[in-house]
Amino acid sequence: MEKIANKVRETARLALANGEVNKILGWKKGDFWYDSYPAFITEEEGTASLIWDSFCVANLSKYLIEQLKEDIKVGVFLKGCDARAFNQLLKDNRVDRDKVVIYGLPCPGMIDPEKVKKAGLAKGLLDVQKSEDEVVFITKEGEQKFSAREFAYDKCLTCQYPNPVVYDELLAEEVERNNTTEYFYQDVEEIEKMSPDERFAYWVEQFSKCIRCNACRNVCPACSCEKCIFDNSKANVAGKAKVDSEEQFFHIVRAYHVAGRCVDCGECSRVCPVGIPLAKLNRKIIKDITEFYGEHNAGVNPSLDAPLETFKLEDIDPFETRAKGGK
Amino acid sequence: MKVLKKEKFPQIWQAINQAYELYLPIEKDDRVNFAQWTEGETVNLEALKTEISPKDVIFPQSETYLKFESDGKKLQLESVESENREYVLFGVRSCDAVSFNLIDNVFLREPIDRLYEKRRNKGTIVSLACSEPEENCFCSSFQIKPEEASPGVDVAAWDLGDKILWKPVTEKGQVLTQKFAQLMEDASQQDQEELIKLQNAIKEKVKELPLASVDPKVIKGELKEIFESKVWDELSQSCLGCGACTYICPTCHCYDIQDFAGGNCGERFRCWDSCMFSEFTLMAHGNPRTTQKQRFRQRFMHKLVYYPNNHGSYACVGCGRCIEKCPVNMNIVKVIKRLGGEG
Amino acid sequence: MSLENKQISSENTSNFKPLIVAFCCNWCSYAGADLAGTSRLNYPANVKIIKVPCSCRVNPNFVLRAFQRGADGVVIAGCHPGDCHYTSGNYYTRRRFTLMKNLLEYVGLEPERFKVDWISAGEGNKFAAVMNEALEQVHKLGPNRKLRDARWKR
Amino acid sequence: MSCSCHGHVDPLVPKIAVIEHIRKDTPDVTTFRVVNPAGGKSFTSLPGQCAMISVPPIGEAMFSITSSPTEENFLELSIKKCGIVTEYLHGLEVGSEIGIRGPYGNNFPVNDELKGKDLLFIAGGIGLAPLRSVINYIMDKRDDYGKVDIVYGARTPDDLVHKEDIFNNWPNRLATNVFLTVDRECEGWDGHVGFVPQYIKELGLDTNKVVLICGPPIMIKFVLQGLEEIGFKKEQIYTTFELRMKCGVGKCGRCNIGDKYVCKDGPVFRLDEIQRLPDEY
Repeated sequence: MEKIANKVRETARLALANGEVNKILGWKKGDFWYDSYPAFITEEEGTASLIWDSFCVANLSKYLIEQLKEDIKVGVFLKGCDARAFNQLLKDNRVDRDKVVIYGLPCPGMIDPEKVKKAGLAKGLLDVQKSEDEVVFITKEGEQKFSAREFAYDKCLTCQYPNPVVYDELLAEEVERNNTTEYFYQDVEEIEKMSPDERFAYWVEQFSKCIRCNACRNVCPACSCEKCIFDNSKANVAGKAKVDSEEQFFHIVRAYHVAGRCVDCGECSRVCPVGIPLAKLNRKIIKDITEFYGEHNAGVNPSLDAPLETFKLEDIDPFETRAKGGK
Repeated sequence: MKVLKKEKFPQIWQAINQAYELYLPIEKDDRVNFAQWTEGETVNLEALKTEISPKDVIFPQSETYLKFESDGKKLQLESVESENREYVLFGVRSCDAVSFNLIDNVFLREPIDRLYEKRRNKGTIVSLACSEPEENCFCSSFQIKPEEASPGVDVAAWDLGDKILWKPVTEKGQVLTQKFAQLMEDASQQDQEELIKLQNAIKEKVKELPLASVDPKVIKGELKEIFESKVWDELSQSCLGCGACTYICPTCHCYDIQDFAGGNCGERFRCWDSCMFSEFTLMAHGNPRTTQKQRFRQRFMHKLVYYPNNHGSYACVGCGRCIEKCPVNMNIVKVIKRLGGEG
Repeated sequence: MSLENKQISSENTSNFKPLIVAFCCNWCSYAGADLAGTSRLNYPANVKIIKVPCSCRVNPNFVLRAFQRGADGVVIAGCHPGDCHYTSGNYYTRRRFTLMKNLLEYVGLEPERFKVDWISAGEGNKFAAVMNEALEQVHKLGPNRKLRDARWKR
Repeated sequence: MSCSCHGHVDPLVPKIAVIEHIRKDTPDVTTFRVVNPAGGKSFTSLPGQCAMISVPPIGEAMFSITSSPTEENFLELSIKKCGIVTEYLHGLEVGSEIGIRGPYGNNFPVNDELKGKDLLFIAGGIGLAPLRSVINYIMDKRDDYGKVDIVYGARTPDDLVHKEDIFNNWPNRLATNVFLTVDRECEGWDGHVGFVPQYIKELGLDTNKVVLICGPPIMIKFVLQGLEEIGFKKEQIYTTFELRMKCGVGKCGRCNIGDKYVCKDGPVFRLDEIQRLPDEY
């Protein structure tokens, strides 16, 4: 990855130097091995601090909404899921393609620091490096090697689009789509198999952890409304009480609102500070859409209609209970 | 000073639970958080910090304090008394224990928040020293001593391997200790020596922590100067505007008041709110903070400048939760360093 | 088959009067309800009808809010596909609520509590039948507790 | 029932007040007179203080008390329709019960800095509401204060509030001048036309006075500029603020300007106090 990181820095430096863009959105490294965080760079010298490593998980595309309010041209580094997110923002008319230069980064999968901590490997950890399918943990005492899959984010394990679906320049060779080991709808089917009461109990327990921080919503590239209904006191839906029904309301509406627009980036689950598996709601909708209206991968091809934007006369009709007619 | 053997834990949980509500760090789905103990729960006192701070025990995420009913022009208001029993909060780390005092400064100054006061008075707090501080801890930056009993706790405890050392510090702590004294033994000379050894070891570990050098005093200048710093533009760019940091934070205490309507009756509750949210300061005729930069600045100015001006101490205890939980790895340490001129 | 006359054996539901909220499209289903009324067809009084300009006006929030604040069952009734007054509204309804219904069941709601059906202005019979059936099924299930707000009082 | 008279009841719990009288001042401003159900004032207050009005299940909002503390039998609040709470309030009738709690905030220093001084009141639109409590207080203790000048402007003559006071009561008092202005020429209006800041300059007032200002932010901004040009010092000028408030007691954390809470440390600030605070209001 270090080779590509050099290319990231060089690309950014050149783009700023020759005036191709006014600002670069990339990642920088902070105090800790897992601390790769969004960087906004306008000066050529600043590009030296850019990085590309296994913790560049933050999706930079949603920042474009805010950044493009200024009349500038922005260069942005996007991974596979980030690129789908970008396309979705494009489709929702939230960004202007002409004002963005996309540097695509084929993504080998990101490492989940929580999994590293859980495995007891975080203590004294100085650096984590990834090569091919291996991940190397470096401490003062030495190095330890593991299979990268063991520490990948859950969302990366079922990733279908590691390669950017939209870019102006691709900074590395495409990686192989490697997604068959974990079955895509496994989690959803496990829940579907339960009885209604079991499902209810499962979700009530999950939702009851919710602290209403809105991280899932704010990180979501499909949640880009100018004003969210949950922020609108006049809409009279923004109950913040810690009661089951408010939590259910929030999470059902959140998931449903992105139906057909969810790019399956899994960021909602990743950022949830209390570990609610939110993507399982979104995946359920994706599964139903695929089953009823055919496969639709939001953000892959923004020229296609989203499933809820359109209809077909011959759509399945699960509702008709009696033949038409009669008085 | 007493000693409580860990093998007695199940017994003492049961015993405390008879007389009090008992809150402990409880493990569920691999995550440890303070929750009310019931038989069969997995207690995890080894995990250094709970995912969310224990502030919701003293300041619940939402609480109803008023019921109302209207009938034509008539309106009835009834204040709701909390029915909570006395409770014991066991296993609070020094940082979190200090955070309670910081919230006290606000809620217990005139006019006293009676809901809070009542709940606070019902609690007996048992702290547990941090034998193994973690790499994102920086409580020492705020003069907090994780090896000692923090001011305000009722009982201080230290983990000595197969037992904990138990030292009542307040009257409430004495009462608690006396109630369950039959489950404890007196601490021996050797225990005392072990404690000193442990405390010294903790001190050493704290010194070695990667964030040990973080010092909020690097932020200098007049309020307005800091407020107008260019740094805010830069730092706030990555902020998503979610409230994760504020809700997991042990010192954040802003709240909202809302009504729940059900026909002609309903209830009024207060609930946590976050200055990071876009509608936090929204009024019918405008909003003084329309950008995320302003909201982001408010949060850190409050912790690092406004609160210290009003109460004489920083409103951060260095627990490091925001370092762990911010979706984009923005946190108060980065803010302090940057405001201090670093980076 | 009106429920008021029906003997219910199950103990815990014996005093239970279910509340059904029915969102009816102005052009077909509401007229169907009218016809059911003028034809003196028996349909239960505890169906509360909310008239909407088109079935696709029903925001999923409405359905959730109804369940939160007292509904034991919710029905959305619109024109038959192909007959929408606005040409295509109900085709959208069909897609939206196919997904919504599945999602609600996924989080644990009993399928019988939420229905969508197509009822034309001429189908007074069908209106009565759909409502009676909805009520009967909900009655069997008992009061809705799952999405109900615990603070709500009838 | 609520019993807010006891000290142990939470400050957030309102008590009942009855709307005794409603007066429509302008198309969107109404003055409500409220009393205890058993008669009498809900609480005593000082000029410039506020009350939190509750209309469940809509919510609460903070309003300045517009009646003078010397008014013994009731509180008055002039309320402009601009949000969900105020809209609901405007729909209420005489006899309707609402919740009230307070008084909140500090007050204009009527017993200290203002005593014996010449006073200049500058108000725009609904901004007269908080100043009226001071003006009427001073009118009732007329001998304790010097000359009083009141400059009040609104968009149109229809938008002038408390017409009885501005046209009849105040101008007829000793050593009291009322200067009215409206933004645009209007049929039936033969008074001054123009914005408040300009009018102040035209009036050529001497600067040996204490100034009290309330009005829309834009007016305040230009008035302050104008006053400084004429030669007023920041120490002579008081203004009152309004920000989003929930608790009213300095705890919920949203009405702060820098390290000051408007509900607790304000709403009345002297201009030199504001100067060290950030420009975020």
